[in-house]
Amino acid sequence: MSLELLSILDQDGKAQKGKDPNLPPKELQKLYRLMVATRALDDRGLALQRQGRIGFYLQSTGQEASHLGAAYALKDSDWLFPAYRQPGILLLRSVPIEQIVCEWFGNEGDTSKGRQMPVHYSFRQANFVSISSPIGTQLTQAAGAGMAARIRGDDTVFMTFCGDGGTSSNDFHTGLNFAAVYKAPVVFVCENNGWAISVPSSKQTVSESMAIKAEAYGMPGVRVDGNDVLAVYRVCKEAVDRARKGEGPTLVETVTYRIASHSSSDDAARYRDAKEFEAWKKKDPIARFQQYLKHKKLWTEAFEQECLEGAKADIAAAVKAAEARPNPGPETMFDDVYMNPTPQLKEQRQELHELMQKGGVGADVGHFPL
Amino acid sequence: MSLELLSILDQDGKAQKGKDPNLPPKELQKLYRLMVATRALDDRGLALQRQGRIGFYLQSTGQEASHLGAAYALKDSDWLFPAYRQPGILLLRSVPIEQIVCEWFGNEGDTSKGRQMPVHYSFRQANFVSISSPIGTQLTQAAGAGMAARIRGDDTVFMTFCGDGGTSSNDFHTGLNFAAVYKAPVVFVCENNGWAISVPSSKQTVSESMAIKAEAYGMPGVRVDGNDVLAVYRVCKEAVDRARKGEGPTLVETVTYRIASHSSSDDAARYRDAKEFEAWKKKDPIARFQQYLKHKKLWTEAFEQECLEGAKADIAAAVKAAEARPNPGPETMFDDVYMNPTPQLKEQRQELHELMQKGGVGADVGHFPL
Amino acid sequence: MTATGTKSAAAKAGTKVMTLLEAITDAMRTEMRNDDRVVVFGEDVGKKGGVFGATMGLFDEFGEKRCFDTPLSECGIVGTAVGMAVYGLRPIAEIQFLDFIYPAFDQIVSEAAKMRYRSGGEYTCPLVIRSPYGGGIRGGHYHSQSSEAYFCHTPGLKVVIPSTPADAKGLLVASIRDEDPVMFLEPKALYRHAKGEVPTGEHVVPIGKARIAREGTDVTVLCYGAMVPVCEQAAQAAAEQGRSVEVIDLRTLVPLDEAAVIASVKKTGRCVVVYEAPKTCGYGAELSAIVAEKCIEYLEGPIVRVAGFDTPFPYTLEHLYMPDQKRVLAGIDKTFAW
Amino acid sequence: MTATGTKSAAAKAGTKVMTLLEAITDAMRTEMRNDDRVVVFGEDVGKKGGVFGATMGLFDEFGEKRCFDTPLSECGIVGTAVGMAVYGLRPIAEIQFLDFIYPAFDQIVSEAAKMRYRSGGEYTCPLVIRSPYGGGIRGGHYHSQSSEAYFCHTPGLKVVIPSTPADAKGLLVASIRDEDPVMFLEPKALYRHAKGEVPTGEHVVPIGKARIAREGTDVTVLCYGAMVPVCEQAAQAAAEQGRSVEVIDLRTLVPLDEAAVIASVKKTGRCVVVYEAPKTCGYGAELSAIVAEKCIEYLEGPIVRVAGFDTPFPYTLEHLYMPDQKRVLAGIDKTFAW
Ligand SMILES: Cc1ncc(C[n+]2csc(CCOP(=O)(O)OP(=O)(O)O)c2C)c(N)n1
Ligand SMILES: Cc1ncc(C[n+]2csc(CCOP(=O)(O)OP(=O)(O)O)c2C)c(N)n1
Ligand SMILES: [Mg+2]
Ligand SMILES: [Mg+2]
Repeated sequence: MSLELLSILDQDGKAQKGKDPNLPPKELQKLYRLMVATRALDDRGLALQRQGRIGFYLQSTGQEASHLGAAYALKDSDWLFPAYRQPGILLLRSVPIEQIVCEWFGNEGDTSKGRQMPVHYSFRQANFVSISSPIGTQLTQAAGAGMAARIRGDDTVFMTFCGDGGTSSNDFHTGLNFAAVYKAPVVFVCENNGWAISVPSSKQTVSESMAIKAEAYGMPGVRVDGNDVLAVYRVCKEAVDRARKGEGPTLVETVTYRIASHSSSDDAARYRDAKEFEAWKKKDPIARFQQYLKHKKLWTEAFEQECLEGAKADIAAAVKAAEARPNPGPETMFDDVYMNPTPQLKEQRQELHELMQKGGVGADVGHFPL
Repeated sequence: MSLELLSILDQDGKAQKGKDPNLPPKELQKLYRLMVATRALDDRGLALQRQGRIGFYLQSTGQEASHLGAAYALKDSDWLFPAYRQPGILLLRSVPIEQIVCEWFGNEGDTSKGRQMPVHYSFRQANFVSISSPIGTQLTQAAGAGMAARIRGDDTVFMTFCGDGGTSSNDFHTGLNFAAVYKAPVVFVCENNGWAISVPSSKQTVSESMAIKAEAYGMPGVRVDGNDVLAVYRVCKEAVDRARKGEGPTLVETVTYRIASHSSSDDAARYRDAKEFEAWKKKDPIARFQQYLKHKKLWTEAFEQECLEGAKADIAAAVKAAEARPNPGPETMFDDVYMNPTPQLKEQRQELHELMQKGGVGADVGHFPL
Repeated sequence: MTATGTKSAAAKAGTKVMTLLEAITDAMRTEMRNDDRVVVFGEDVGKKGGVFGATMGLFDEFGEKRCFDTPLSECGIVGTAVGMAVYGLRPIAEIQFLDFIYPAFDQIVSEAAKMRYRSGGEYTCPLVIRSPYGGGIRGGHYHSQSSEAYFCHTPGLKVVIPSTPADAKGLLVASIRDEDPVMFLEPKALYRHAKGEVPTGEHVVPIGKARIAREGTDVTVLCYGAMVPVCEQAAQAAAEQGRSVEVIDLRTLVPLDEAAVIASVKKTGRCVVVYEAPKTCGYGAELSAIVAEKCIEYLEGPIVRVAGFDTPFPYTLEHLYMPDQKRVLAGIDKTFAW
Repeated sequence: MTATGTKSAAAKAGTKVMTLLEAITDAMRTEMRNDDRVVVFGEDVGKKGGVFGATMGLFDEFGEKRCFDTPLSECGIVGTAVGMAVYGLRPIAEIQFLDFIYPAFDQIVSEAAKMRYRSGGEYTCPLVIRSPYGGGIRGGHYHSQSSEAYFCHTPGLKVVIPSTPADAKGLLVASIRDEDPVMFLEPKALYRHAKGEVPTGEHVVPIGKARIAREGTDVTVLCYGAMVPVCEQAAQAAAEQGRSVEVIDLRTLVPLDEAAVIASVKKTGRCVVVYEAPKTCGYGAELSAIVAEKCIEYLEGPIVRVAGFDTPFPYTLEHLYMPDQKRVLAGIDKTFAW
């Protein structure tokens, strides 16, 4: 059994008849602008890492359509249990760029108070749940939140993401099974970008596709061209609607490609064939969507400039402002372990305080990765 | 997508044309004898528990065809990574009944040295790997052993079992995926007996079947009537042959029913509909196979007597012999933690020894379950 | 079967005699009535009422929406509980035996424990994981373990272990109301053996306060859970030998009531630590270390640990594995050996 | 990149200067050449050679059959390793970061650790789980944790942590040859920082023997892994203040070389325990407890613990979280406070 790969736009950005969701021009331009801004953000993040100004970065280059198309199908009141490769959603949900950049620096402007590595965001104001490094855990949590919404009787929909590697995690199995058994309103988006660091998806699993794994849970599985923002949007919109109507979860596989190395710590050239990479570069989701906008007469050079330069300027301003902010104070290390610090934590805070008064504590440490 | 439920024998024990594996008469009688003996063993185990002579028992009543048909497809040199509801395999592999019963008593004749609850057997001589209580762990281990056999280049096949509940475990997902990716020679037998203690399989998962979960791993999945010993054998034989030829793993779902309560600690009447139970009682796998033997003129009253009374006598003798054996000595508690005891363990052994010399240490404890 | 006991005639006004198990049911029922965000789930907790009966009656009273069975996946039980807690419910997740919690270990240690911290306080995880732990019921290798130390070593978790019915109710209510994830470990050996009066209405025992189970002046015995009655018996026996033993029931392991521990040791000058988990790196090691760091100068003897041996849990020899009265007495003796 | 180092000219005959990381690769290569039952696998260990490069060159030399990538499942990495070990191989399973080991916790704690015991010795589980642990590389919350105590509290597991390149090789070879499951935890902060001469051929350091990293007479500092150089520096600084510090590198946490610990403490009369894991219930608590139980009468001061704080691991404030030379010195001071 084989699942069809759904797409709307061909490589030249022409929409297939009857499939175009016919979004209003403003919305189309908004989506494009977000994709461009996401890439600009990623470029800048990597640059800052290369300059040694932040410790780590991880790009989503080539996957802008995949995660933006998906999240665009949600209402703002819907919740996200993201993985670490969907930064565009922050822009879609209007998180101030300065807050994003503060997270990279882990400074006092970081909502996570400098506790996590770069790109592990948490934005309550955007219903964007704190990102975890351990692969897959968010999938079961999204199922649980969906169950909670059903228990409470509200109509929130939950969208959660994982990679092709994530399909092998315990939580993929568990999260999908629980969501299906309890008909939780969850859309599981598996961004199959071909690689889990150096492991190709062909060695991750020998199943026909990732989407077909939905069969194991009695839920619909859909395969969609992940570099086609309209197709991703359409498929996810259907899944979101089904979820909201109480018809249960869906697994969406977006077939895409990790254009960059896994992260700033990785060099994909060590293990990846240049040919494959070149072929995928040609399928750039932004370029394809640009063609579509051109056909629709919604794209001009000026618009492009505005999108790109606007994003760059915003990011530059944000970096400047963020970089100027101090790190969280030492005493903050003991906050948020519990709602109230235990006597032990108070004592340890005091102990550190006294040692620091004496001076010298807190030697320099190495860098990630060694 | 729906998988067919394969069967060979109808409810009256008539074999469908062209499907009968045509086993030699002796082998058919052997299989029957094993099924009868397995049930007798289970009956006796429960009785001993009810009499307070052993602490716990768990029956396989109604599932004799399912596990015996499956394991019968193996060579003796093949390995088993069992769950806890396949006692017939011990008889098939000629484990002395006294050794089995010693395990129930946890006495010095127990190969596991009284370390586990009843029915958690380990029989190296039978290539029957130590049973674990945590559900599912054996599935991944079987995959690993299969990978090892491929690395070593031998042709051992591995059969492993789980229940319908076990399909929800982390290891179900992991074990099947790894086995498929590495084409490990493993047959995964999921005995779907309708219940995981009080949870019906309809609440365990909403997938079409358990067998269809094989799709998620790119391996064949087969559904077979688990109360039809010939059908189970046939399906498993094909799977074993495929595995041995290097064609990889198979998932076999045997559709059967847990006739007894979950274990001696459980009372299924609390949660289970009598009608369902009565319907399944009529599908008794032993009665059905007996009909088949009758059609083949391989069954007589005398044969039945011989099977049943022979088994009972053997079991009675084994119980008598086993019950007379002493418990493992206190010093054995410190063995087998490591190949050689650590200094700490030696010290603790000595400490216990001294306390026992003084007398009184080792108060009486409660019973399972409270 | 009701959870409110049969000896109510003998009980004081506003209290009933309950077993520890009944007190646990009562706590959940009370909080489910109080707060409709409270839900309870796990394997077999619905119609069957749990393999030990802890959720008996809850399915009937609150329906499947608030008391439900799950698929056989501890990872799922805890992982969905995390999602529910993050989204605003107050989930109580039952793990059938603590021995089976490990498939959920990642969700507990990496997620529940760290959610508040890693999100800078934006997201919280107020859930309770209830699970029977410990030996004493001939459950053997995989139905008897005491792994509280793993959780105590995990910042972000609270760890609570009651030893009396009244505490079981009061501490469980406090745990359900707590804003942080709580491991609520139930001494299964005491489920039906511990009986006592329990307030029938509102009853909260604060997390973080130890209880002096027996006052004494010569030696302090630190213990919790099923070891408390064992230590009390040992104290009684020691009294007959002329030694006055103070038994402290810690009640909450994290956060520990260190002040109570230190005050008692300073008073008695001797300390025995009793726990049934394997000795090495058990929670009792932490207790020894605290005493050795903070009030060693008051000690008149070694700090002695009486614990499970450093082996997996045996079946047949369970009675030798678990600390009993005699072993506790021998431990007390050692502190007087100088 | 080769694993055999570049400074071989400066090295003695039969030894080469290697980093700790290179020594680990060398140990695996040596044993894979010696014994074809040895296989190594995990995420990204094949073509990429591991995210830290520990398996660099093994895929090329031994091929995909003996050095291979796995799907993204620690449960699968360890669970299949258990099956392989039971069936007769000598698997080395790499877990990319110790922080990610929890999906495998059940297979480690319930299976690998208990296989020999629960089967009465019929089945054994000789495997090595290698994993980088600890802070010091700005890996933040989930790439820095030290969870050795969980494994030390699990009977059936051995726990080994080297701190020098020579020990890394010798202990890893011993671990691979061991008949029991070994957690081999690698201080990632030292991967490239620790350099030293390592025998190029057969080199085995026995499990269970501590190393006196620096002799001293006034106070004993017990440590392991990445804390060893920190403690050595502190000892050096203390020497300048006139205090003679004995630094014991434990090398193996289970089984512990208790005799070495006790001998040193009896000699010095003071004890500081240093570890980077969260303080509560860390392995250092066990060390304190042993000293407090077995040689408290020799002590002239409290047993002081210098450890990570009881918080999850922070990113920006890592340098304050981890014990450093100054904190160790302050700990030493405390033992002299009487
Ligand atoms: C449980 C766990 N194991 C290992 C890692 C290390 N790791 C981080 S990302 C990654 C690969 C993930 O691949 P995939 O799921 O395909 O997502 P992608 O990076 O391609 O978006 C690995 C192995 C981890 N974070 N968590
Ligand atoms: C990880 C784990 N969780 C819970 C249990 C308790 N338990 C023992 S058997 C069982 C039900 C198993 O059902 P199934 O897999 O269908 O097998 P069956 O008993 O029907 O043969 C449960 C929940 C366990 N042994 N292991
Ligand atoms: Mg990927
Ligand atoms: Mg079942």
